[in-house]
Amino acid sequence: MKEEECRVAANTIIQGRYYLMKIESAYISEKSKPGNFVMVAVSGSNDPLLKRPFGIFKIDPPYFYIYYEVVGRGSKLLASKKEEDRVMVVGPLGNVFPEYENENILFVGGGRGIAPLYFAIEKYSGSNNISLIYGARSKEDLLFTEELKKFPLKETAFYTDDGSGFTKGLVTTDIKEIINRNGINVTFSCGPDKMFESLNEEIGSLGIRNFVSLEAFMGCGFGICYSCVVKGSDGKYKKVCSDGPVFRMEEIKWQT
Amino acid sequence: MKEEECRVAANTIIQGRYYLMKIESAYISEKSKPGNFVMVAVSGSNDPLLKRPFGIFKIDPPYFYIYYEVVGRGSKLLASKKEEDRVMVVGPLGNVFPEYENENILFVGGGRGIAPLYFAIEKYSGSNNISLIYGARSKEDLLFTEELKKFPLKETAFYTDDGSGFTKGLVTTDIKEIINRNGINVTFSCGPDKMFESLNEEIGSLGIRNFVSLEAFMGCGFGICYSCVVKGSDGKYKKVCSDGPVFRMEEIKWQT
Amino acid sequence: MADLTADLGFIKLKNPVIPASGTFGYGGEFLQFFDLDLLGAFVMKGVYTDERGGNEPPRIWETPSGLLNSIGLAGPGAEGLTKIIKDVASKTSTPIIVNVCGGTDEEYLEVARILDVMKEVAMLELNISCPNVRAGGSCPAQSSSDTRRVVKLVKENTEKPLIVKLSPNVSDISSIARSAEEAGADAISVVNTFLGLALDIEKRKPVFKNFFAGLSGPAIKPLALKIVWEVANAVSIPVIGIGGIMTGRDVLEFILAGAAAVQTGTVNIVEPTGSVRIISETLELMDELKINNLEEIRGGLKI
Amino acid sequence: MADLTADLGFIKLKNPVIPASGTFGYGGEFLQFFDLDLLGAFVMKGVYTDERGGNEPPRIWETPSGLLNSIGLAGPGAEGLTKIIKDVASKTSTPIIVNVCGGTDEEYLEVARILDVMKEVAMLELNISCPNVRAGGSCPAQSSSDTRRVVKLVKENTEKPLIVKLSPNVSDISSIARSAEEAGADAISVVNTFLGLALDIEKRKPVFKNFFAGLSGPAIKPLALKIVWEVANAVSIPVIGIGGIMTGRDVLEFILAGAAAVQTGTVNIVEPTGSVRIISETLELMDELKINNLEEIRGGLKI
Ligand SMILES: Cc1cc2nc3c(=O)[nH]c(=O)nc-3n(C[C@H](O)[C@H](O)[C@H](O)COP(=O)(O)OP(=O)(O)OC[C@H]3O[C@@H](n4cnc5c(N)ncnc54)[C@H](O)[C@@H]3O)c2cc1C
Ligand SMILES: Cc1cc2nc3c(=O)[nH]c(=O)nc-3n(C[C@H](O)[C@H](O)[C@H](O)COP(=O)(O)OP(=O)(O)OC[C@H]3O[C@@H](n4cnc5c(N)ncnc54)[C@H](O)[C@@H]3O)c2cc1C
Ligand SMILES: Cc1cc2nc3c(=O)[nH]c(=O)nc-3n(C[C@H](O)[C@H](O)[C@H](O)COP(=O)(O)O)c2cc1C
Ligand SMILES: Cc1cc2nc3c(=O)[nH]c(=O)nc-3n(C[C@H](O)[C@H](O)[C@H](O)COP(=O)(O)O)c2cc1C
Ligand code: FES
Ligand code: FES
Repeated sequence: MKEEECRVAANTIIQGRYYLMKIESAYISEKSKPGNFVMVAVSGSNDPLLKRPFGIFKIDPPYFYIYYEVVGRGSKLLASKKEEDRVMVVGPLGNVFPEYENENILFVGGGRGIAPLYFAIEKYSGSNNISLIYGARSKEDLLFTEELKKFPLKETAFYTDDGSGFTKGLVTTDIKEIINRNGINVTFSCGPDKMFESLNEEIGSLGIRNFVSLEAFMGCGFGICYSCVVKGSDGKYKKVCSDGPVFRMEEIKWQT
Repeated sequence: MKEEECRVAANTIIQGRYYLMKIESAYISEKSKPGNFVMVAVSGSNDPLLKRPFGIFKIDPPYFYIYYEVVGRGSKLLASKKEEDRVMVVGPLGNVFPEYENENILFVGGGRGIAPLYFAIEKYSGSNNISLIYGARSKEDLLFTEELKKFPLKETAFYTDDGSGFTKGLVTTDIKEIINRNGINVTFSCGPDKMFESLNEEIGSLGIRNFVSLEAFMGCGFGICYSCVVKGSDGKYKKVCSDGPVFRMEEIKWQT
Repeated sequence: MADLTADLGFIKLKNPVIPASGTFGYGGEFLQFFDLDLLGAFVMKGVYTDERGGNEPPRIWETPSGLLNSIGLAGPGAEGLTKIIKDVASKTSTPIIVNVCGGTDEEYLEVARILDVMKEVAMLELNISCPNVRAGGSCPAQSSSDTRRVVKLVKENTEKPLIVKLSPNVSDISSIARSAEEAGADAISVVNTFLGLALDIEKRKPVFKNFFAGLSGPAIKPLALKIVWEVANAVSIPVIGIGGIMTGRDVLEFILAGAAAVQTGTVNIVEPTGSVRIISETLELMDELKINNLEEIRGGLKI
Repeated sequence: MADLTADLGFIKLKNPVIPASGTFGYGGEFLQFFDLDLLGAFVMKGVYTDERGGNEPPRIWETPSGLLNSIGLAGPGAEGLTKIIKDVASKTSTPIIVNVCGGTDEEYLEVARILDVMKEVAMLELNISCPNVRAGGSCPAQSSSDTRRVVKLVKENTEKPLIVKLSPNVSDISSIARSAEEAGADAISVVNTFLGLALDIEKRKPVFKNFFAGLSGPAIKPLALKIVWEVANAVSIPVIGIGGIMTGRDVLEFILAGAAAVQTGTVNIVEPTGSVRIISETLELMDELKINNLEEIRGGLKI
């Protein structure tokens, strides 16, 4: 991993609060694997002080992409960057999704949680049988469905909470059927905490390998400040940034 | 005066460290007179916290221009603004150069001190006989000489400290001759403190009306924080932002 | 729409936002930006008996998200101020608070008396916490006994409600606040500025002639919020929270910490219409969070 | 080119920049960013006798130009640390400082003894100023007598140079620093974090389970610089300046205030290569200002 000043090659609004930023870095784009993330400086000043974590959405060396939602001050500042602006980036950070071959993998994405999954789907769909469940609040929050459909996917299911544009439902609505139908033995998921809680209830005890990519509020992003912890099922804290962000579902102590 | 979010209509590098920013504000562009200045927010964050003062260089309603030199963090941030960016501006602030008619006025500008003078020259050259002395460190710092020559000026003298491009010398080098030759009875000057000190020595006791436009580090820009003071010749502090920035030379207690 | 009224007991303000002393001039300077009637109240720049020039420049220095100042209480003196007060009072019905300063007990008393008789003055704020006048930044608010003595003296000789403004540069703010309460203070305002230092490497000198200066602005907010919480828990008179308030959210945080109202300082310097923006943001946020009035959350921290 | 050597008396460092405890992990984590030999020294994350999990999250909160933390000294315990120290010591010759913590006098002593015997440890830093462990943020560094007792105990039972890290959350830092000196401290490091508070309006709760948290980062620099100046004037042992250092200019300001060396904290979190940048900036600025070595300006304020 490295700390670099990178050129913003593009920063485009996709829809509503959602943006795609193309950043130039030979190093990061070549070293990154699905699951990795970067810490991005949103201002060149002391306020806001902390860099913000974003999953790697896609690589195309010497470029990599982040797909982000504007939710607060930092992401808003990021959205205001223009082509040719420079941003400080640290990365690639964190661990990665395990690399499988010839498995029946189900991806489960909630909202902007699709970001690290997109990269994994692109990379793993050739060598595995892949299915996808992807849900969000409304069709305004469910982006890249057309692009995703272009990958060789066995089954895809899109949901919106309010039924706009796609099937009304949650990512868990038909998950057991989809798992059975496709002989799924591995899942990779990323989304809001509530989604993980439901996922854990639904599929936590099916005896398949479930991997989750977590979010946490981060200080450093590389394991030294001990601020991004989640409680593990063994009662010990784990650092999301360096022990994760990818964990086996059973490693985490879920609320429910 | 008003506090407004304004659109940056253009922000172009003129040369080296010097920039010209075109800002849209019907209010400020219409209300401003030569001598006035604005306070500009250089970042949208708490750091740097203070707005920075810049003289009004030119108006063209609904636009006004500031001409600025990158000298520190704030002006550097300002230089990074792009067209369509928004900046918070307070203005117009401060007092103005007195409006004369049919006088023989000499303008004396040092470096970026030309900014408020340019506006005054443009406005007053029609109704007065105007001469100009303008000097800077080197030809890289002496901008707008061609534009200035287009005004109806009786005499112009350009100097550089190092002799590059123009006559080697200071704005005070030939000032007495120029004053005599043109029957000058009023001077308007703006430049670094050292220039004012020399000016005061050279022309402070000629019995003509000398007006200086001062700079000071400012907090508010409109008279409430009492931070921008200079010592007056009466021993009392004067606020550069609201008692000035334009003062009669004899109102100020010069070092020498 | 939420009710913004802020209840100080001895007075009800239409909203909790009070521009702070030294950051709002004498009020009138802001008329060009907005109607002073929009404010809960406002505090005038600190005043001594005599006219003062203030400290030698530089008087302010920018720090990360903060401002160091060493203005030194320049001003027209108490008599000179009475005219200014009358003038601004004729332009607004918002309560005017005068910030009373003194180099000695007698001076505090003299200034307070001169202003106490003015019907245009709603309250006095006793500034026993200015770090920019005496050497090393010392002030009465650094000791319980000095605090008690000065507050008692002024309270016994004046009629107006008396707010006592305390310094954060002490180890046990609670006991000092209690001393002020016992001596008769009607309210406490905290914090005044934190003592800080700026150095000039080029000149190898302190930036300020007075050496130390007072730090204000958003940088101090987490420190001020802690102190306001402590003071609100130490006394039963109302507390006015001050320190780095820049947004409506900040206002509600101070109320939640136990403040009955707040003062906005540095924001007025960097953004002349800042206090008015903060008032609307407070209202919007209350509506969003379904808070009907300030009393509902004041000091209502679930611990 | 300027000489960057920093002289602490008992040791000479190749430069004055020492990453601070809790912001530099155990050092090894930074090997992926730069060679640890570039640093003057570095301090490991604070350690107790036993393995600790640390506080319940959230553990940090961003404030204007600052960071509140309530990590709670998560760590492997002193015995566990010895292995980590050996490992990183095999990868660098830069002096390693261990930050010694304790809930009781005995624990301080035990931790110190375990680490004192390690040849890989150059110095001990006695952390008597952590605000995130005991209720209300209290710690031995808040009283002269506690400071004297703990320092004396550890000093009498260890061999290594002992740096004592003090808290800014006191009213008379000078007397506490003198107590540490009298009790045998070889150097003083100041400041640890300032006590602050963050509130969550939505939940009407404190952000941190421990209520208060410690403020660090550029926001505190003017406050820290003042304290470092005071301590440097109060004691004759070397002072290590800490608080919000982000640039080479900041380093020289702390040296000018009287520090013999500095520690960089939050900057390591927000910018992994920050300490190395700061070292080059310090050198460049010294060359620019024609400062040949640090002793030339240390404490050399013209007042
Ligand atoms: C490994 C990882 C990968 C991520 N990938 C992506 C991605 O690909 N795309 C994307 O859009 N987002 C991603 N995120 C989330 C993203 O980092 C956040 O949305 C972003 O940091 C928000 O910053 P902000 O300044 O805009 O919001 P902020 O204003 O900082 O806050 C947004 C929210 O966080 C809360 N918050 C603030 N501080 C804390 C704290 N100390 N503890 C807990 N909560 C706090 C606030 O209350 C608010 O609800 C990822 C996060 C992680 C950890
Ligand atoms: C009325 C007025 C009109 C002006 N008009 C123009 C103009 O038209 N064009 C133009 O280019 N500039 C103009 N200036 C100057 C301009 O405001 C400054 O150059 C600018 O504010 C510098 O900001 P900065 O952040 O880039 O530099 P900073 O980094 O803030 O500092 C630049 C310099 O100021 C010094 N400084 C910083 N803080 C203080 C302080 N508290 N006290 C004293 N010195 C300090 C620094 O040491 C440094 O040398 C004007 C100033 C005034 C007062
Ligand atoms: C430039 C300036 C001048 C001040 N003058 C006074 C004063 O005269 N009397 C006083 O009690 N406080 C004075 N203060 C302190 C403020 O009233 C307020 O307590 C402090 O700035 C903290 O609030 P803030 O962080 O919102 O600025 C002054 C502050 C500043 C920045
Ligand atoms: C996340 C974090 C953890 C810290 N942990 C420790 C610690 O274990 N021991 C200690 O003495 N100081 C600890 N500190 C305090 C720092 O060492 C330093 O004194 C403080 O952050 C001020 O410096 P700064 O402003 O440069 O960050 C910690 C600070 C932070 C931000
Ligand atoms: S963010 Fe610092 S340890 Fe994870
Ligand atoms: S800048 Fe505030 S009074 Fe002049």
